[in-house]
Amino acid sequence: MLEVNGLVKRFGGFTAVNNVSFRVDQGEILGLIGPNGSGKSTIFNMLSGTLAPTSGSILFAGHEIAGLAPHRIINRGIGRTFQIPRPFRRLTIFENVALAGFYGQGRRSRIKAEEAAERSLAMVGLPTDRHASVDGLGAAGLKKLELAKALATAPKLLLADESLGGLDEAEMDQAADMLRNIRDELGVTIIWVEHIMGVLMRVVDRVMVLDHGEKISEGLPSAVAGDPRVIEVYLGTDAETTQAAAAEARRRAGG
Amino acid sequence: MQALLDVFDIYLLEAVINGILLGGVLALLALGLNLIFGVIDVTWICYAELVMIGMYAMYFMVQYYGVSYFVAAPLTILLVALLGAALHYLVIAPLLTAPPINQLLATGGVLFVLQSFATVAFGIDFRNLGIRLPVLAFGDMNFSYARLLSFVAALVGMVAVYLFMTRTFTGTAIRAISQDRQIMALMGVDAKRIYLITSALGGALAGLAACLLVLQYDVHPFVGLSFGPITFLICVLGGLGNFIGGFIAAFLFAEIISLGGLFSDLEWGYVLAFAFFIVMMFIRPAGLLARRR
Amino acid sequence: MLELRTVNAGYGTFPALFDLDLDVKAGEAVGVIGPNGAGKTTLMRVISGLIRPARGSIKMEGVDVVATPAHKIVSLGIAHVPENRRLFPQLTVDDNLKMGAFLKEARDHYAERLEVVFGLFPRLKERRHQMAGTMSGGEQQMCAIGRALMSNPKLLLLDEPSAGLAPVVVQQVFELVKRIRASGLTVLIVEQNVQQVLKVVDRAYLIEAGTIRASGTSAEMLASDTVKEAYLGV
Amino acid sequence: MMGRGRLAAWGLGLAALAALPFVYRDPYHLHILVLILIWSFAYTSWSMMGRFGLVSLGHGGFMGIGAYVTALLWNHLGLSPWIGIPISMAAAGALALIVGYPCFRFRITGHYFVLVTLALSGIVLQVITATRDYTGGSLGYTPNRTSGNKLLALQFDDKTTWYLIALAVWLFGIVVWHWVDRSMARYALEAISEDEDAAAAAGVDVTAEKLKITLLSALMTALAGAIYCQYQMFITPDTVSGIAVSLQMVFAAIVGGLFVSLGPTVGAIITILLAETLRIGFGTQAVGWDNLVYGVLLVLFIIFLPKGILGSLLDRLKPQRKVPRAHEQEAVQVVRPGA
Repeated sequence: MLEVNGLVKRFGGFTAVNNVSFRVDQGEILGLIGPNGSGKSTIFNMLSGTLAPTSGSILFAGHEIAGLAPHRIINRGIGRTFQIPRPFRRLTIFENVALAGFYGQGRRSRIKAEEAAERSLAMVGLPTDRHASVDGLGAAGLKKLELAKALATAPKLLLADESLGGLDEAEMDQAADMLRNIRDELGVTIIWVEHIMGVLMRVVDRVMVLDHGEKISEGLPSAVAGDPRVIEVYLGTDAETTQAAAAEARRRAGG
Repeated sequence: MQALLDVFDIYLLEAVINGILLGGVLALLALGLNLIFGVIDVTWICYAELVMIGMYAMYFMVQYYGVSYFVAAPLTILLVALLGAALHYLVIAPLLTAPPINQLLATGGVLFVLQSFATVAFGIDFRNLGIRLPVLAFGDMNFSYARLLSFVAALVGMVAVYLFMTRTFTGTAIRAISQDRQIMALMGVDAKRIYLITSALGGALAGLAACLLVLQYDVHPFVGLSFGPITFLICVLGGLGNFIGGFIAAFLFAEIISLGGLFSDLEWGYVLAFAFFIVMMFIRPAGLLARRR
Repeated sequence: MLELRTVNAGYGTFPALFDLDLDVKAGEAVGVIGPNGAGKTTLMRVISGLIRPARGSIKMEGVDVVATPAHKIVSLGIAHVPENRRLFPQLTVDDNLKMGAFLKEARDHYAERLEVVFGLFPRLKERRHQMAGTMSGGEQQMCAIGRALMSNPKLLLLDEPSAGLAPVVVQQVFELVKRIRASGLTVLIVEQNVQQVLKVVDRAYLIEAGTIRASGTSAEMLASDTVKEAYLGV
Repeated sequence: MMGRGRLAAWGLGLAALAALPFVYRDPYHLHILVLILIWSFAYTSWSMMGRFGLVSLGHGGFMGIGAYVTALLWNHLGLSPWIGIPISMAAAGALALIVGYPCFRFRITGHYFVLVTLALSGIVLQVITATRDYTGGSLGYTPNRTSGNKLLALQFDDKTTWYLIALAVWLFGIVVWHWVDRSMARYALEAISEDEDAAAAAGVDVTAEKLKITLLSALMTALAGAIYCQYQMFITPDTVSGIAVSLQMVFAAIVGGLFVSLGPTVGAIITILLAETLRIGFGTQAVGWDNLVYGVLLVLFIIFLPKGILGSLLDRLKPQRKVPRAHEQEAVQVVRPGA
């Protein structure tokens, strides 16, 4: 459903994303990983329209969307969450989600927006009370609100940016389950950027690894975890230990 | 016909040169605003009103108490510098954690205060120093000494700021803070102190501008309105906080005003400058010197 | 020398560190490793006062760091080389170093300190009039470390010195760290590059999701399964 | 949203206000009331965008255009204000769009936006002064008195008529305020004022939403200018345009309270009564004193009472609603880990 070809983004002389191509199939959860500054966020920002690509094409459901304004992309069915939750604190929880339901779906209907808000809030397990203030939410609640906002836009593809950061272990598992539920129950395709590898590897169907703006590996979680280039990026550059770690990782993945 | 053309060219050239001379003072004002914005991240809407107060100080010292111009000038610069520091200490510092818009509006309140203070204290009469500097005739062109002097003094003022900014630890910190505010504490820099120094420096530049403008223009409580807006446009076009951008934009605007004024009133020059500004926003929205993304 | 007890910190309502204990003794080099987003950078920022802990205590040679204003922490002898170097890109190398010596005490010894830094990094002397932002990544890292050394610190905090650098340069950076160690400075270094960092430090902490998961000598950490699991999730 | 009791209170209050001139006829007091109503409408118009963090100092310009274009069309072309007012509003709206579009499209916000709009009202003032052959420059301008149909010329000698017109216009402003307040557009604009990227990520067309509210606000402000001109029958650049008028709008809105519908009205009552009191108290020496007090109060308000008198009062009355507004939120420096 999403096909990205030769995506490039330069900031001045710095190339943040260099010729990255990939595809995501309907109903899939793709994990997107890589060290800090490897270009994950830049790719997300281009997919969601926050940044216009320097070159390359992004085909979504057969249509070119590269360089479209964010609100147009949302209306076509790509929703996103932010790494650090960005709630609108001057609106109530319900209003936050209703807003996304109203403007995010293309067809503008207040009634439908409020229905979407109720559904989305229920889906992530937040109260549907119309007067509850955002200020009462903790880290986990804010993450849920991010997700509810994205869901209210009725996305076909969800870009989830580090949904686990700032959560404790139980909350992390809960969040991971939620992502899987969204895929299983709503049929939403998901691209998931994450740092917490353990949880990510358990949930995703496929992983893509970025380093210095380039794709260095892609495939099943077990295969990627054993890829020497990935281990090098994550653990360091010492040749002997890298080999050892790779062997170790392969052994574990196999077993 | 030929004679007519010649005269026209001469006037044009005169306007161009007058534009450059005007540009010097505008650049000085833009530098002061940019300095404050770059360091403290706040815009003093009342900047031109500080200049107005400085002009009154000059007027009263020179005209009323008979102080020599060259003694009065440094005193005025000092006075407006103190005013700038006081403005920061009393109005901006309590609002440092408030949204920037509140800081901006508070300086709008100060604009009201300064204007009405001047009205109450000095009345709404137009006043001038009564110094009439000779006019320099060059070929068929006439340039007032006042403008030449202002231009030179403005340049000297800017060079002095440049030296301060490049040669001293404090000056270096002022340049550094506008590039990365968050890590200043790691350098052991107390940002609050730098803010106060910068405010005084911005005030001093307004004071210098006052000493120069009072040679050319009458002072009245609303004189700030005639060059305040244009200074803001210059800063926005050059990119707020961008010294070089502000410098270039100042001369650009000065030329437009001067040449626009050649064909009509000075006010139309301002209108032309604003129209130019709107057009530039479409072409270079992030400011004159910004790199296009 | 440095002592952290039950430190909790975060950004707004977003917690990043939970009940963290950590010690650095004089003369030691200590590493903090852990995956992205584990809270390593937050830890560094808390020590140097860029963010204030919500709870817990931080002592530098017995002095309460939490009660010290952020800009005075440098004068306790803590110099922080921030993540991504954070040079002033449009200042020259000289001016960047000058900023490092802004403190009154450092200013008085400006010329001497400059000699020391240029002695450690001769390359900086060649580049002293160049804009810091135009140098290569490795040179920028040198400049950032040099800037921190200008204040004549007792403890150097290094935040991900190898991040974003090409592999060859990473080697050079760790050479620099070794050289700094040799000069007798105490170092606390945060790194993702586990293999490299464990070669230059005496001890290390593994931090994950804002808490310490493991700690031990470099050799112990190298052999640890917990470390590999934290990084690769398998 | 609005309870039955509140609706009844509004109805009762309005009936009392409408009946007032038939019971109480002191011309001076009616004059003050008319001024308060017209300026309240202007301040309400400003606060329509001001409450969403779109701090415009260009509204003096819009008001000046409303007043001067209407008067010029009447005097020079004999065009009735009934046609002239829509034209003047359209002119102000067009200017708002021309300046607003690049600002919003290219994300000129905060300081930049304030400065650009500030320059706008400065320039409108300059133009009025520069075209002194037509506008009378800084000396002021008077629409020609009609000898014919007063309704057509929108000129009435009778204070009661003006009072009722001003009341209707003011009520119109309040209704529009509530209409926006209850619309989805408010959600969008609140979201935009907090975080444009996040608003866009929720599907909001940021540029379009901002332009809409700016246009509405400019049109209403121009109407206020035109009504003011028809009532006073004398305008000067300083009283209806320029930076001072723009700041006066901001000040009144802030004093009264930006975030409640009657805030700007309360602001108008306070500022106009203050000005009148000072004017009477100081006699001819009042020139400047009222503004001096204004300015000092504005600064004090921003520092100590950013929610305004009415806003703070309402907050105290109903402490359960503790959603912080942008102007009082602590600026938490969000340093993104790992960005």
